[in-house]
Amino acid sequence: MKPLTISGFITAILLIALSIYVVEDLPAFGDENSPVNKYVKLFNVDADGLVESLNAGILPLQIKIKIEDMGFNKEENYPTLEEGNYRIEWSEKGSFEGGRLSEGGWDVLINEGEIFYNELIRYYFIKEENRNLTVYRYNFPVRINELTEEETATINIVTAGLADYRGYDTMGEETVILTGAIGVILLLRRRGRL
Amino acid sequence: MTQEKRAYKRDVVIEVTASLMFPFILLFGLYVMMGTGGTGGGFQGGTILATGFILYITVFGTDKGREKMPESVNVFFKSFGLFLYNGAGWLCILFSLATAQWLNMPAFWPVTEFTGIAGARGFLIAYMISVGIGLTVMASFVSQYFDLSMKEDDEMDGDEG
Amino acid sequence: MMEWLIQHVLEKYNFWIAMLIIIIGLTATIVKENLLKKLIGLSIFQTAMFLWFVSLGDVGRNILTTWGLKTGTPPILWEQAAEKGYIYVNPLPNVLMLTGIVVSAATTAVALAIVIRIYQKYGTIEEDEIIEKEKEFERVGG
Amino acid sequence: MYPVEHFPVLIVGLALFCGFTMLLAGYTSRRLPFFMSLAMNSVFLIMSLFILDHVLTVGPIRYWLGGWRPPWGIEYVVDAMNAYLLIIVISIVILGLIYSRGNVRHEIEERKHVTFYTLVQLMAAGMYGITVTGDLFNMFIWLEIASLTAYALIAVAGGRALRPAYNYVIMGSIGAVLYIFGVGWIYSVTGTLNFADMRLLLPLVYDSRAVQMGFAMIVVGVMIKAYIFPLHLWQPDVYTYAPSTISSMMASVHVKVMFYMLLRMFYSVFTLDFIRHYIGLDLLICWVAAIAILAGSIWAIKQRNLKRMLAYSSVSQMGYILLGLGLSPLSPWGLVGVAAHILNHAIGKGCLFMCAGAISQQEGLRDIRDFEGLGKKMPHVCAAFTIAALSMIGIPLTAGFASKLFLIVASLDAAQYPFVAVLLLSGLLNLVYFWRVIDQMYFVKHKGTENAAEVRETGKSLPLSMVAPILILASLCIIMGIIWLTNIPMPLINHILSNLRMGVTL
Repeated sequence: MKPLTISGFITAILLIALSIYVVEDLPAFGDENSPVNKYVKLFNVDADGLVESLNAGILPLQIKIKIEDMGFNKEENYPTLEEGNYRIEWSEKGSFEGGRLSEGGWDVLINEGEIFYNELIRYYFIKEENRNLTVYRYNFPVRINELTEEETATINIVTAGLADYRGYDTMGEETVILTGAIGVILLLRRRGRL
Repeated sequence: MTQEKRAYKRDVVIEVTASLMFPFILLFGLYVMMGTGGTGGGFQGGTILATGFILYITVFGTDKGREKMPESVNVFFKSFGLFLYNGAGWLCILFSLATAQWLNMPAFWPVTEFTGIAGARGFLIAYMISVGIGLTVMASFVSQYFDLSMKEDDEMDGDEG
Repeated sequence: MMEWLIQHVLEKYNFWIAMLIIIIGLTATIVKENLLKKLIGLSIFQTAMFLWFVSLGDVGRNILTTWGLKTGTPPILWEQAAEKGYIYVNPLPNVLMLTGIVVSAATTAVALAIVIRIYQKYGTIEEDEIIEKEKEFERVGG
Repeated sequence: MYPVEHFPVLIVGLALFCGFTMLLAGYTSRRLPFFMSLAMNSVFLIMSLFILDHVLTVGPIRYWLGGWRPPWGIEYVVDAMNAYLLIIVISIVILGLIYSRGNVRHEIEERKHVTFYTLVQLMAAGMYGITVTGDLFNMFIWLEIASLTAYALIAVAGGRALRPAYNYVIMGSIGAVLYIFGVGWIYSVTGTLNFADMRLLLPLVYDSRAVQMGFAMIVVGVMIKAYIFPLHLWQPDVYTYAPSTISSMMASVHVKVMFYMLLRMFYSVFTLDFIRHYIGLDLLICWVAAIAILAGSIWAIKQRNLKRMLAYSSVSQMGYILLGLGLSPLSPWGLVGVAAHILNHAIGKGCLFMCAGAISQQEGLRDIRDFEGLGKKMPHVCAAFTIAALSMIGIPLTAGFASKLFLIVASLDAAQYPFVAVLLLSGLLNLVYFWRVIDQMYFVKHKGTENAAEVRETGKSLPLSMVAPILILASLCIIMGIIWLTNIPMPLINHILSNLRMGVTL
């Protein structure tokens, strides 16, 4: 048994042990409510008087303050929750919006303030479970599945994501391809001008 | 006819089919590359274009391959693809007089006049950026194939120590 | 134990498959003497890692646990998605991993170029023969 | 929207733009790419000075790429630490380019110069990208560009450099993939890829195992890239056989940018509460750094080849920076030591590697034993080598002394006395292996001939384009050593401390 095979064997065992340790906190496969696919849970609040104000379309002060001091405020460059800046919508359970089934709760829509796109965008989601409200924050897929048609007029969301939403990554990636080609030219080419 | 530098015997059937298929592969690559309707984006289109050239080079040898895609054209396509993409970036700043950010497509006011904000993004994704990606990908993979497929005999002119 | 198995193995089989291939790739990179085989192990390792990252974004019922048809559909806008009850898969991991795959392709290209140069110089791509040839060059070089 | 806010993206974008236009220009004439690269990088230096001025007066730049709001799009965040590092990176790249003018003609064939300079420019673009970005995945892309160009540039020296380059490709790719694996883990739990957003969402899941795994994978991945002690095995051969321009540029700047990634992860993504959350994690980092310092110096003493000795000494110097990072949760002086040593080591090590390249080009000597009487043959280079070596040792009034002083104050402030002993002992070890070289250069007489007049005058003398950067860097060692002791850099340091949320200002 050469030392290399022993070290390879030990690495395999360590990786197996590591994966057994870590698998507990991985979101389940295909779970559409995992932080990657829909929203991330912020906090929960007991729902004594808040449901009426939510139905009336006003974000209760208690939730607003908690969101602010969690860090999603003006200094950290997030949209603020002033009076006229947001709108609350009730979405029925199982209704189909922008490529996903809703779970029944209040969506808080905020005006994003970007230069070329100023409509309201789903930002927070408040769901009522047995006597307390849990507040979630929507993540990237919710916006891109719903608004790609409106914002970029392309049907293929992956291409829109690749070329426009995260277009700068693709420019870096172009350079990686160019570097690969130039590296091979530098190392192997004997004839030709370069 | 000087003896072509190829490691295998020429075969008419392969050559005819290759020269027949070559233009259609390129056409299909262009279809996949451009347009918002299709499934692929810049990469898939560029790779299909590259496979067209690689088929041609494999069948007809690197010398005739060089005639089809000479080095000057190859280098130009590599830089032109990235010029399109990178240019789209800082042109957004220029056109909007430094109010829009780096790749903020609707800043291209001539395009936004015709197609509106969403249409401007869609048009530029489909035609300017995808074409930029496709050209660079095609040129890079073809040039890598040329270098990696260098024959034994014409490369051993003394390797420095 | 049985409950742990169902919850952490059947429901997350994507992680276990990806981890198995990652282990195969990494051990191949470590154990193999031949330079080319090391490179193959490395690209297996990279591809398995990208497989895991993409599988994070899958949406819809899990075949192993709910025995039903998958309800996730590729994220291309499609009118009948609402009636048929399909929901769109998350496009972001796909976008990121398109970039990752290209990066691993470019790295493999440069690594192959280096292996060709090593073959031209040492005449072999076995690690131990290369080390002997280096000692020989040193003795000859003085 | 100040016009200055466009500068970070313009620096990176135009660096790429200049990269591939050099390819086109180089196709027509061979001499043009070098001058294009030099001109563009000096323009970037001026732009980066404007960025630093804007950051210190108005505040950090937050720039949305593509016009999308941060959690959804990519964001560039430039605060005091970024701007400071950007200036160092650009100036060292410019000096490296000037130095490479004479050196590349000697070491690399004429035909390869165009692609060589294109790759150097793309490596610089990759480094600028890592310094400026504020997005986890975007950092991976620039990391790949910087390392992919480094693989090709090392292997271009041919001959002995091929096998180390191959080892570097394997280790570098494993490091990059582990980084992405770590990013995948924290992405799977928080769902975002933006530094600021991640910093706000992580505290909710600090004790989740996925975040621990993510942290471990990212740190291991970046440690391979920044050749910190246990994972540095690929580094010595690479720096000995690579072209000397590349080894000097990589040793002084490439590795600092990789270390900056670790710094950004510690302060802006996982914040210091995460490290304080696990008691003893910062001490573990300090002890790894201490072992790195001592082991690097001991290895360096055993070496015969000058460049290999300098390579091992860089491993131990990286240990200094890691020590500063480890001490910073305990005392703010640690972060000051990190910021200082990034600059001091970049200057000192860059100058040392350039001198090593000049010596091996002019006299063809690589082995320290036959350096007799070099002080007379190459007076300027050896004088600069001595000054830079003294700065590495930490003699007062040189740059190295200032960063060592900050680190000692940090360990005293944090009441960690063993590290003070480690720092002083390593100063002694540095003295041992640097003085050995200086002693050979100046004081050892020729064994064969007694009178020094018979020193043979070699024909070609070093071109000015090589000696100038060496002298600039050596004089910078002295100047920076003095500046660090005054309180000129205090406003910058206070800004760095407040931007990285240390909560206390000196």
